[in-house]
Amino acid sequence: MTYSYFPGCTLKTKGKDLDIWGRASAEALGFTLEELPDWQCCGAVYPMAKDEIATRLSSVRALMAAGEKGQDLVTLCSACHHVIKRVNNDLRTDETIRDKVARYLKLETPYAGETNVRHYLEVLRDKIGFDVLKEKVVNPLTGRKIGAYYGCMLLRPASEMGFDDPENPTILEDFIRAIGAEPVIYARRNECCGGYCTIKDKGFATKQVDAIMENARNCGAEELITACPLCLYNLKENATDGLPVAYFTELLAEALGVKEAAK
Amino acid sequence: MPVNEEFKPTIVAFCCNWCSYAGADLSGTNRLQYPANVKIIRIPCSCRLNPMFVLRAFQRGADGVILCGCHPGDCHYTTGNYYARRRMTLLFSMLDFLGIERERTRVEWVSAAEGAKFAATMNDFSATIHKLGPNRRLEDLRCRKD
Amino acid sequence: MQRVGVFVCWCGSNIAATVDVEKVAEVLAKEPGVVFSTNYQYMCSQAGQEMIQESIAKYNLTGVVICSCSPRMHENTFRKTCEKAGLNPYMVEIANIREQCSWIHKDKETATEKAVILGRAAIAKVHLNAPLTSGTSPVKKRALVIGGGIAGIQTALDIADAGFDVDIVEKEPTIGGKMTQIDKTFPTLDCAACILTPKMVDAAQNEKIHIYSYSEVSSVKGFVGNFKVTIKKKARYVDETKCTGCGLCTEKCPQKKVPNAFNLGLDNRRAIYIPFAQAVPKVATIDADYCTMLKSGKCGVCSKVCTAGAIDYTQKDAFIEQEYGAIVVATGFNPIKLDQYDEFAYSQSPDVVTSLEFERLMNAAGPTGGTLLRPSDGQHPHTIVFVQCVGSRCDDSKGKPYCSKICCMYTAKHAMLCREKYPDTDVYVFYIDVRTPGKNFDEFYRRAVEEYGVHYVKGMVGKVVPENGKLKVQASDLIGNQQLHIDADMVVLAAAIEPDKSARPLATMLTASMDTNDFFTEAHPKLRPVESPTAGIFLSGACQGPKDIPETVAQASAAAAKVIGLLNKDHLVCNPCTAQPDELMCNGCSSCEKVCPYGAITYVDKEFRGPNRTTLLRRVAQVNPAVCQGCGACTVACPSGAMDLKGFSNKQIMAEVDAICR
Amino acid sequence: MIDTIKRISGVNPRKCMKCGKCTASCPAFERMQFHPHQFVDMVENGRIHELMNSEGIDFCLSCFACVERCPRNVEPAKVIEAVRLAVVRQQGGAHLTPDEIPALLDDELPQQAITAAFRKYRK
Repeated sequence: MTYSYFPGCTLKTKGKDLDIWGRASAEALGFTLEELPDWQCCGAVYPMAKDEIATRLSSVRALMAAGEKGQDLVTLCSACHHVIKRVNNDLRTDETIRDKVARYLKLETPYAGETNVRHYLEVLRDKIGFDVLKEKVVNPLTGRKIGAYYGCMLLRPASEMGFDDPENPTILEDFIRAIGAEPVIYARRNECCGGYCTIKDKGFATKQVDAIMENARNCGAEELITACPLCLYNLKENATDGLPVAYFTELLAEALGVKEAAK
Repeated sequence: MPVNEEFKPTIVAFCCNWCSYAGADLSGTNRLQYPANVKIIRIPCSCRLNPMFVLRAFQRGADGVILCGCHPGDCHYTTGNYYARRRMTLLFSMLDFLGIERERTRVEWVSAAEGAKFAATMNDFSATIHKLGPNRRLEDLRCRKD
Repeated sequence: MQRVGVFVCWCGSNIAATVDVEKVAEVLAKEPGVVFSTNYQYMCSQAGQEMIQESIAKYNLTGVVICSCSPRMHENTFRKTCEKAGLNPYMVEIANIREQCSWIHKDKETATEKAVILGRAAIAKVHLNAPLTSGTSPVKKRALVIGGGIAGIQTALDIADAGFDVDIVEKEPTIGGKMTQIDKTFPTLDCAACILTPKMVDAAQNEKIHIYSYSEVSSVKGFVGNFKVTIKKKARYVDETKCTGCGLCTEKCPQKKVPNAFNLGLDNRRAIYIPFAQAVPKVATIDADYCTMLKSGKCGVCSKVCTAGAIDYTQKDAFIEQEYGAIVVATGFNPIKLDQYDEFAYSQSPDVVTSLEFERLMNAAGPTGGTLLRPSDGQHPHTIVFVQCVGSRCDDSKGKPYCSKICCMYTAKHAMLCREKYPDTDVYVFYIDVRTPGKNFDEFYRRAVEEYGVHYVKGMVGKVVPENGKLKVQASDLIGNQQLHIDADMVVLAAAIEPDKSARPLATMLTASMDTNDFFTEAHPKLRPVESPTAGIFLSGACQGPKDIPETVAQASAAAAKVIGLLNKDHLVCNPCTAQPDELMCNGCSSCEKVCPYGAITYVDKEFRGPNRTTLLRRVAQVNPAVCQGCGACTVACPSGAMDLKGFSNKQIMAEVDAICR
Repeated sequence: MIDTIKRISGVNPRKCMKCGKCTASCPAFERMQFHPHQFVDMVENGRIHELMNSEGIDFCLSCFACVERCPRNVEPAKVIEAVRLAVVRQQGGAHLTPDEIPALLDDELPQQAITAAFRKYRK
């Protein structure tokens, strides 16, 4: 199975490893991520205002490029995922936005959100299956107590993201189980880490991160994983006394035995 | 055919007594507006609708005909709306064969509690008929009085 | 040609404000056959009705058209009016110019034009009306009550009191319903069991009442006065006639790990059980999902210890057929599942409970013997947070759009009882609005605040984080304009209530209508609140909408009164609008019989005169007018057009179509 | 102005039943002068300028907790975004200029953070 792949800005620069591990693991699991040739940055923030059209265009171009190849569009970064999935939803449901976009891009037939957007984790869950993943694991991470940190962008708003139960998600826990480790459930796993404010007010970000870390630690977690590069940075850099944090593809590559080879 | 600006479609709505007629009453009780060109005929059950009535309406110059009944499974007479659905499906393919636009006839399920749905359905149907313009294909000009 | 009189009603300003009633009367006067046309302020009033009656005599009217409110409202009124004036009641037609005209249009000209057309259609129809006479059908003098909660029990007791037989069908092993799980009742704080259990015993001992416990209704046929119902008695693997309710089996059963549904899973029971000490009937039931004997054939302990020999592992579901004149629905409610509200950490912490679970934790017969202890560690909670409107008043896919009505009061009760029994606890109640309409209700709530010092906070809880044995509650205080962070020991969620899941399939069986929330709809929201629009079906308790106990009991007795009124009659007047075949056109093809949901159509061989003085024997359809309900399915199925429906004949409907389209 | 805010946010403030669930869920509560439920209420009552001049409107983290948990589907975050846009679309309303960026960078900071800040604080 081949998917169009939208890596996004962070994974191409500061977060190269995440991208490399993600792709290597994909190959090990029998699917290919084909990077879109001319992708442009999604903008990192979903433009909520209905009259913001230009800021939606880069997502639309990526969606159409994948659509032309007849492939689903896979994202790894949760911000890209959030932006592209919601823009796609806008084009599917909002006629005004659809028409305006078509005029901006001089499209003969307006793009109406036909492409499917999937997060890497959704591919693992819905296409590969966590039971298959479990069978392919060569280095099970037995005995590690891992807390999943979801953050905001994967889950909310559930009506548009359709990713998992927004208040009691299970996809990362199932993932942790599949790679042989023990998931630790803690309530703050879907509370905001304050990442967007890290430039403006580090103190505030730290306060948020510390509350998350404390909750995870008190519930028995020894390390955290996340699916968002900004959360990863924020949890790592702004914690007063944090647990180790990893991107989920790192542990995936480790479990599949492709971590070292990929580097 | 250019759509006449003065075009006021005639729409006949057949409503079953137990659900849809009550639903129409409820939209009145809630003062929910829908166009005045929708005229309701009360029938005991959607299965009372003889497809002949629909043809008769078109012949006499109706521009759209809609049948409303109880939701599947909720028919007051247990199974009536299932019969209605099958009969109307047949009628639709016949009208299609005759070259009558598919959108001119419709079947909707409206319960006694769905006043808002009734009004919305009628607004939508009326808008559809407006777009289609007058029914000329099945109208029997001999029946015209003016 | 009929001599038609047209009567246009103003309905005060309801019609007259948007419809030019005088003009309508004037225009309709010119329709063929109309000999008299007038308008009046309130046609349904005494004076209006008298005017109709006088006009019938004066103008020798043979048909009457009334342009007024919906026929669902006053068709019967006007039929009776005309009947008194000597006109056949089925010579009356109503043009609905209120609900379907004046109330939905604003422009007077358009509305008037539409009213005229609706009037014309009615006139066209009345020209083809024929006098109809109603037949009668007998009434079976027995009532069925579906659901044995406080609503069903009260209805059954009242019906039995009037001397009629009543059967209660209850799906649980005991009657009593939700009220058995409740500790105290508001606003009097008397104990629920103390007032309920005597009623349960009364019902069991009343010789007019038969209780089918652990049973369900599996099919309903027939119609008002003559329902044929099949009741499924689920196998409980215990012979009810032999079991003495001694309870020895429930102590000896080795399968101890069965979540106790009566205590909402807060503790365990055995695989053979009696839900609670005051159960009626006090008979044991084996839970087939957990019984080792039923699953693997190895055990049989209960059978060995039972001195009455009541255990019967081979028992099968039994089906009982019974006839009833009336059916009362009393299926009640359940709190919603809180799976989708995990911001309150309901699935993450045992110390986050629903109000009904809290009720069990406070109850002397509950899992903690009435001492309030946290489910997680059995400790006394010192800070308790109550959250109201969990899933009520929602406009999303997760919750219910309505107010669940009872939560404000029971939360005030819980808060008050906590403070009374354990004065060292801090109690917070987060509310959106406190709704206390009801006798002595607001006084009760004020007492909770003023005398018991419950902290009522206008705001909502946004997040509950279980951590280190505490529940960190993050909430808003809108009046204080602050975000509160409370370290609580317990969080109690006032979950919305919804109709019992069994109500929807039951409604389908009864062909009784429901609203989008699965509450049964009443025949009229104000004037016929305890009857379903389907004749012979009555509504009792929360199946019709959220209700507290006093309201439920009031409605239960009201439903009983309606049932008694029905069962008191020996015969019911049938709907005369039944199907009728034209025997000369019928070719006996059986198409109509196949679509008839009531089996009202049979065939007879009848002699007809053939050509040349011969007689032919032909098979023709016959409709039993007492059974036919007048749906009209057969009229459309008939290939030769022989079948027609009285009151809604082909010609009548065609005439209406023509009138509207011309 | 009210109409612009309502139009570009797509929010109907009249759906709000003033339960305060949004404000109870808001992680940035203490940094904001006005809180999510107040944004909805003040837009309804035409107090837009107070909102535009208030402290901390750029502190909304776009975490969508208020959107997700609102029982009436009001979507307060969209109102806050619309008010913020009304500010940055004014002359000189931008909070961030390209010259300021180098000073904000550290080695590990993901691009995403800068892009996001740029999107949120200037036009």
